[in-house]
Amino acid sequence: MLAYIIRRVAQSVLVLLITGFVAFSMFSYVGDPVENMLGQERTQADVDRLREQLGLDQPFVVQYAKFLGQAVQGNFGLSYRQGRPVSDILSERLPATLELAAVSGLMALAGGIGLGIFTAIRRRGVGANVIMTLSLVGVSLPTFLIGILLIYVFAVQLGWLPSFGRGEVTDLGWWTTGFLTVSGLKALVLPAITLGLYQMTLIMRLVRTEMLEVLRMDYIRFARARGLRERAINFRHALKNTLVPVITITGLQLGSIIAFAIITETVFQWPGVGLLFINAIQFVDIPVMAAYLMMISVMFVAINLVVDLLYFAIDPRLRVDGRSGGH
Amino acid sequence: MTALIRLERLTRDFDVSKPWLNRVIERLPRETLRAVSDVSLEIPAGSVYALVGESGSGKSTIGRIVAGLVRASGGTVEIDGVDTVSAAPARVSEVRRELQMIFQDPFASLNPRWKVRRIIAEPVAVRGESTEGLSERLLEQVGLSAADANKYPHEFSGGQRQRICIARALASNPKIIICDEPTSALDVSVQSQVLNLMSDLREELGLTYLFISHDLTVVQHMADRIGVLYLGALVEEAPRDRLFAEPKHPYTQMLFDAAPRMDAFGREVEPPKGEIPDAINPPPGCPYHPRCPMATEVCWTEVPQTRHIGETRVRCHHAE
Amino acid sequence: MTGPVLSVRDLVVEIPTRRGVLRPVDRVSYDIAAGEILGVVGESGAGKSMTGNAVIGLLDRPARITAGEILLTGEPIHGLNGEALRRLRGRRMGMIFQDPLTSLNPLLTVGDQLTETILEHLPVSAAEARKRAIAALEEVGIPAARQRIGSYPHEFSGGMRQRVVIALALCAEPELIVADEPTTALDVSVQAQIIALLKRLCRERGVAVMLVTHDMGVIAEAADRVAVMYAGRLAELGPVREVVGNARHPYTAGLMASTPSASGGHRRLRQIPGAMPRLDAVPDGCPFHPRCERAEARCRQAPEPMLQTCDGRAACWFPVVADEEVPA
Amino acid sequence: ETLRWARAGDALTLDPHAQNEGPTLALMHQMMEPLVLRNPDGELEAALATDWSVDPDNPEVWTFSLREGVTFHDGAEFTAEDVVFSFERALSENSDMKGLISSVASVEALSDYEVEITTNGPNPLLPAALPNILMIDKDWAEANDTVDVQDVEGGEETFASQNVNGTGPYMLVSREPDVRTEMTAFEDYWGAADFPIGYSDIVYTPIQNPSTRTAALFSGEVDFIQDVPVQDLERIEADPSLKIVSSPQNRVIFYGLNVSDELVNGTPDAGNPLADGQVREAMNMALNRDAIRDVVMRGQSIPAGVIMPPFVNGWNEELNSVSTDIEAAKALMEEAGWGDGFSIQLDCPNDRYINDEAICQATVGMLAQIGVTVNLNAQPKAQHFPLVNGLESDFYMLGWGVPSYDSEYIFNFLYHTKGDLYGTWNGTRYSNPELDEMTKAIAAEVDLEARDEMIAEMWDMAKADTVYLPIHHQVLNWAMDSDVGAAVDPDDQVKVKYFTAD
Amino acid sequence: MSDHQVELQTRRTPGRFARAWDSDLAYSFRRTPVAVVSAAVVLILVLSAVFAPLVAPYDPFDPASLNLMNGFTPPGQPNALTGETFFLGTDDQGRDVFSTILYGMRISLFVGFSAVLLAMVIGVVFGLLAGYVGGWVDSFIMRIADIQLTFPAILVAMLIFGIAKGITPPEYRDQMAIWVLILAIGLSDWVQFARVVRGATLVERSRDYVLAARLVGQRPFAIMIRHILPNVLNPVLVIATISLALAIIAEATLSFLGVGAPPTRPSLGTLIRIGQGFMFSGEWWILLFPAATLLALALAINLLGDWLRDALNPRLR
Ligand SMILES: Nc1ncnc2c1ncn2[C@@H]1O[C@H](COP(=O)(O)OP(=O)(O)OP(=O)(O)O)[C@@H](O)[C@H]1O
Ligand SMILES: Nc1ncnc2c1ncn2[C@@H]1O[C@H](COP(=O)(O)OP(=O)(O)OP(=O)(O)O)[C@@H](O)[C@H]1O
Ligand SMILES: [Mg+2]
Ligand SMILES: [Mg+2]
Repeated sequence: MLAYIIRRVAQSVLVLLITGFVAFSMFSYVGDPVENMLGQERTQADVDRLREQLGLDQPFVVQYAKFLGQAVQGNFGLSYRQGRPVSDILSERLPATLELAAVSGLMALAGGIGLGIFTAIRRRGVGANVIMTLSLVGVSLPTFLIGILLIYVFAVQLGWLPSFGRGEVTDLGWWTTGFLTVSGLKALVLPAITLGLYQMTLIMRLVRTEMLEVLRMDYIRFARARGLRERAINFRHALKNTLVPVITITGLQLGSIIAFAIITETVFQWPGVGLLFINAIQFVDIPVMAAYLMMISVMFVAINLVVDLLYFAIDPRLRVDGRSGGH
Repeated sequence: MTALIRLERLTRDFDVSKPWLNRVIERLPRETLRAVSDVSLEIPAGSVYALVGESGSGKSTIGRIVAGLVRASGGTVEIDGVDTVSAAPARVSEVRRELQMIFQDPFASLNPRWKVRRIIAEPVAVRGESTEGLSERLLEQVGLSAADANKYPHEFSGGQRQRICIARALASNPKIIICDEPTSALDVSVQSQVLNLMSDLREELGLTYLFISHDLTVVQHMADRIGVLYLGALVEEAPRDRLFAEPKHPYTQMLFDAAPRMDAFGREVEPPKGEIPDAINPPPGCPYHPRCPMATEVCWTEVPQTRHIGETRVRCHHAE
Repeated sequence: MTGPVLSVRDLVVEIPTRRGVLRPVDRVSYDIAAGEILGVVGESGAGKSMTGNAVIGLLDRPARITAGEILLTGEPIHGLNGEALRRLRGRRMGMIFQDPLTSLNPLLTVGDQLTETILEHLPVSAAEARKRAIAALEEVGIPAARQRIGSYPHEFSGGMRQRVVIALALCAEPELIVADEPTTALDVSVQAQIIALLKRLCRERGVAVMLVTHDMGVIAEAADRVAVMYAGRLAELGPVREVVGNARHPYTAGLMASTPSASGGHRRLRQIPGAMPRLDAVPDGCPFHPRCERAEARCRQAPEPMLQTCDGRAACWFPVVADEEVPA
Repeated sequence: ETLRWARAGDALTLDPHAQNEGPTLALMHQMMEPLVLRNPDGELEAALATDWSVDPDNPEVWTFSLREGVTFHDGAEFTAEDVVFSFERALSENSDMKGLISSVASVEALSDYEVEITTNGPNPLLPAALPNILMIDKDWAEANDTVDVQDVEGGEETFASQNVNGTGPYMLVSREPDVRTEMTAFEDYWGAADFPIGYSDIVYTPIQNPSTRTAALFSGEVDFIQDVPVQDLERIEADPSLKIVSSPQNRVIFYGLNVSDELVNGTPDAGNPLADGQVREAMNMALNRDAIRDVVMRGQSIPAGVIMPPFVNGWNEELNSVSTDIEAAKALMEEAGWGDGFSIQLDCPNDRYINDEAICQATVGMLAQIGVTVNLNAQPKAQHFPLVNGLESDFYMLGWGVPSYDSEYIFNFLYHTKGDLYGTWNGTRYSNPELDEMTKAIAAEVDLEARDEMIAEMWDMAKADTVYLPIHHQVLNWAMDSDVGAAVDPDDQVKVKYFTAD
Repeated sequence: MSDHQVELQTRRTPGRFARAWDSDLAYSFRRTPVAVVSAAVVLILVLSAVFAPLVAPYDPFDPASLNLMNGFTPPGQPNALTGETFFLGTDDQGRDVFSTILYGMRISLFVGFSAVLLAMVIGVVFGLLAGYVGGWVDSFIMRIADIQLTFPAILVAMLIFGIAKGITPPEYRDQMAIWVLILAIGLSDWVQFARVVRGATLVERSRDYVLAARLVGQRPFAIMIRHILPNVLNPVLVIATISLALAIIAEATLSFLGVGAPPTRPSLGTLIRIGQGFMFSGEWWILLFPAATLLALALAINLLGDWLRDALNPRLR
């Protein structure tokens, strides 16, 4: 198992390096930061001076090497837009995104697994079919439109929930949370639904398919033949086996929730890293973009690692041979 | 009679070690699984040579090595006098053409997306030769109708599929057919049809069979000569009647005793002890010694060598 | 003498499909007494498993029992609802499946699976259940049962796994066991062990066993009586010596003759021409008539006689007479 | 009472000299002040300076008298040394404001409340250049090690980019960049009695997505928004609890044309059609500015015939007149030998001006009618502006505001031959030596009458050459709760001290 | 061998169409009203998109034919200035909404189909290679897949869009957007194809028919293409269907972020992005009709995919 983790980590580092490289190579094409950083009255001399200061005149590889060297030390440089250390900005913005992602992730997981089981067990029932169809409506509209429609209905027409922002947040020193105030919780509702709906549908369908497969297995028949209760069969025998494949995909999905937050955060002006990233792109704030992409990869890799370890916890077969990975 | 196929000290090891990193960290040695161990045998042209043994004894592996689907780790395989290890590749592929295979599972050995015509003609089509009318002719030869060439495999029953497999094997006019448990997935009534067909074809076309099976009665019915495998090693080999009349090796005896018999109503015998050991860590000495009622100290330490007792070759310290 | 543990009377199982209603089990009747092993043989698709599943109440949709009765120690169980049937399953009747590799849940230890079954059916404490689980493992011949109880299925070999499966089927002490090809996936040496084990348990506990297989040899060695099925119907039913040695039904006779045997040598095997009809194309009259050498006009027109109405052995208009030589 | 205020973007920094950018300055104007302020009517107003005059003998020397009794938020007194310090800071290398006051040669304190500014050559318009030069406390800056203007490459962030110590009517309470900035009224503000100061607190939130921004106003979560999407004006107007205030903006939107011999994106065999004045004139006539106003802008624009906002010195209605005439345009094209038309790429930003992309799109259709096939390349401003400045565009959209309210600013940046100091935003390759010379001349001309005449002459020349196709003057709209009393500022610079709360 | 003849009740082989009509899939299709309705919807939408130039009353992609003054005409009512009437109204550029939807759907479908095709080709090729060749090739491909997964679709698209903008000559940028969308969506989507194909290939590879093919000397490439590929296509088909719906939605999402089809040649997504700006202003038709079309299209494809998934899964029958 140790070997497994080591291998996984080594691969992850490789993934990160490549990610970093790709991320970085993209920046040369997003636009020119200098144009945004200088006012209308700037002269060519100002432009040249700034380019030199930012190191933008250096070859791309040199820039990447410099970036990596600094990044390893946790230093992502200063944001061109805000003139503050990127690491500060990110750590300031991360709680918002993580809280949103956590809530919608939990919602997607709980709802997805619950409904997935329900629709699998009641495969031919009316309720299950209605849920299946409705869930498709959720993924048949782009996220941003769902967000805007939710705002229109619940904020503008009904006035029940806020249309933007995080509401009142409590500062815990290194973390700001919206969980402790009513307005914070209210502000979470619409973005979390917008963000989680898609993932929920995905997880639900996945769980359903896997569960149906598992319910056909011989050991389920054998459990039935032993007269176990349906509940024990569904939840003790089938669900656990269902979870093994579900975990991988779900892990990947939770990773992409953070990335998908870009859209939700833009629609709801949610002050998280996704919004930060969009702003950074508009402003060609290279350090922020690079750091954001690296952060996403790190999280992704970390989630994958956790998923792999979960496998070991769930599936005893892996503990012995350790050969099969989480493909 | 010259041997069409000759195996000399054939050995095949599979590397079943854990990945390098695991071995380093967990201080594990490299592990190999000896699927075939020091097997020598000869199959004369026109005869049926059967390999029997329990699951995992290496029957299929030998078959595949002969067919060229798996490489040998040691020893030689001679087909029609050509050493397939050392001869020029062109020569090897030429003799391999003389050789075809029939597999165990008639449901898995036909591509479900291909029409029967194409399946049967494939061995010929690969060489770019004309396949005009070939499938239809072969279908009739194996007792199906020419019109079946237009169907897909799923439209046939298990027995019919096995006939299609046989037709495919015959397409390239082979001399040798390796049959890897050709009837073990079939019902007895269908099995008899397929076995009869195979016997008929053998007579008509003068084929040589390497017949792999775990079913002693089938082997007894089909084979001229029988080799018994245990953990990759050929523990006993004899002409059919000799073997059945006088099994020398205790393992062979055990197999005969354990096999259910139609005339043994309510037989109450002590069932054999134990199961086949783990092939990765086989017992030292004679591999059968942990289960052998005759085992003595020498069996624990010394690997028995092949001995000739009359027409029988046997690997046992105590056989006589 | 009490009545049979299991009585099946004119059981019909039907599957509605888009090409019409199929009858994989058609008017099948038999009894099994306590301590008796009834062997059920027949070609693949003859309806053996379907009968077993119907008995234990595990028919998969859309198959369903449409006629006949199933009596367990005299009580009808064919009409029971799901929950009532579930209480019987495991407790009063157990089932063993073909493949020991897939019959066990890979994520639960064998101990978990045993105790959960015991706790479900017997009013015992968890500790007691564990004790019984160990006893059950010991009984089926698993060495060091106390240690192995915490093992996962993949840590056992194939034969050992089938023993665990048997322990699971027997742990709540049922009166009837339906064993569906319990040895097909196993090697001969292990098969011999498992058959011996089944016979021993059947004898010691007085369990009625329905042993489904298509291996004539296994039947001959293990069964007390044999039922031969063809195209969903019983072709022949009788004591094992009689049926195997002196088949009355031409189909049984053909089966026996086409099995290669020690005495046969290299001669051509006798073969039954053709194959069993598909369920959607069962011929009129006796379903076996297209393959039967003895078939006459009557066989083509009238359905074969019911077992009970003829001599009680073979459902055939022209059964092979005892002293008549089986044509070689 | 609290004013909850939202607009599309946030200030980039709190350092008053680091970024010459609209939202940044708008926020800073609540907390800091210049010597001379432009009030909501667009007129210069005394702020920290009460009086200013140019030396009658030497037009290069200006004297500013400072307001007495003004204190910074931390209680320190505002004196001449702060002015000198602030100017020096604004002129320093890293400052983004130095372009505005590049004519300033030196600043000296004559006394505690009097400073003298010397310019490089006469600059009659100096006061007009000052409204965005905000004053900062010297001692505070020195104490907090923030004397230098924040420099993005400078390693660490500066104190001044996160803290404010100004003399303005509001003090900073808290700030989370891009999220929320809170301010509260400064009790010791010098003008507490002179200005309405209707709000005791300000909460400023950027909301990027236009729909969300409007939704926030509708749902009552904010009281006042800038950057109102024009299509939502009607509905806001219809809402009895909301209102709109509008005014022409100090920004004109126009297209620039590459008039050189070669086009960047492929020159037709017959040469660059845009080099032909008749073609340019034809394109100018093909633009239906009324349609753009009525449909794309929902009436929220003033068709422009000259690339000069209406308040600017040099403006007159006649210059601004323009008409659409497709037939005449076609005839001109024919005459110029381009009757069969040509094709050209139009580069356009899609996140900079009001409905910028839609305007360009409409233009594509209009030019199609005189046979000009336009490929529209609409992209974010970060990619658009480098094209303009890198001379990589043949036909581009640009918007121009004139902070100095004088035509010189336009000629300097847009008409002068492109060079390092002059013509920096001239992407047209247009070069008119006469115009160049006059541009330099009016910068130094102190006789205002003569100067105005020269400007009129220059405009005639410029307009005759049609290197720019004016589109319209943007109209500025602020939407707010009906009890907010606000006057729109043509520079879009909110100054909450002028707001009343009913 | 006359005794074999009994089992050879050779029925006359029915024609291709009759066989298809008679197949289990077709039967299940006919018996599932949802599938029939969805297929009808998809068919109608796809056909009207393909034949948009014939169906649509106007050509919204021809700038010369547009009259800006027609802008914001409500559905079915005459325009206040020009007096023209449009069935579903006009948008802010005076384009007929109905025609624009048809043309936009063309683009959306084109992007969707091409992106899925691209993803499918890459995924199937990589999946086959990884599954069939195994060893380090497998590890390598699956690691690439991991890296790919690290970049969620949106980021990939933005990245590619950025790069493509940088490297394509300006005169091609107009068309480029479409190709970039295809590339971006296709690239972010191939992994799931690869994984599924790899899994299925591993299963197929161990089947005896592959062994038989190797035995007769088929080249590995031929085995992969001729033998394995046809047998792994079922799950690919299911994924492709669902991916198609996802790709169409992804295109819309990207266009919201400004990384999409140009406004002069709008896709459904671009139309929705434009339309959402008019949500509060009363011009509901600019948003509603494209959104409803997108919903109908994506939902119908999704439902079809759903049905296909269940119908092609032999274990669920
Ligand atoms: N590619 C392989 N890699 C590792 N081990 C292998 C491989 N192929 C076969 N083996 C091992 O070699 C041994 C012999 O296998 P083989 O398939 O020849 O047995 P067999 O006698 O044909 O058994 P069966 O009756 O089950 O078909 C088994 O232990 C098997 O696990
Ligand atoms: N869902 C179904 N739809 C149609 N036919 C079915 C269905 N399930 C089973 N059958 C058919 O019912 C018949 C009886 O099947 P059953 O499994 O009982 O046969 P069996 O005698 O156990 O065969 P085997 O020896 O292969 O296990 C077979 O012909 C089978 O094809
Ligand atoms: Mg084998
Ligand atoms: Mg069965």
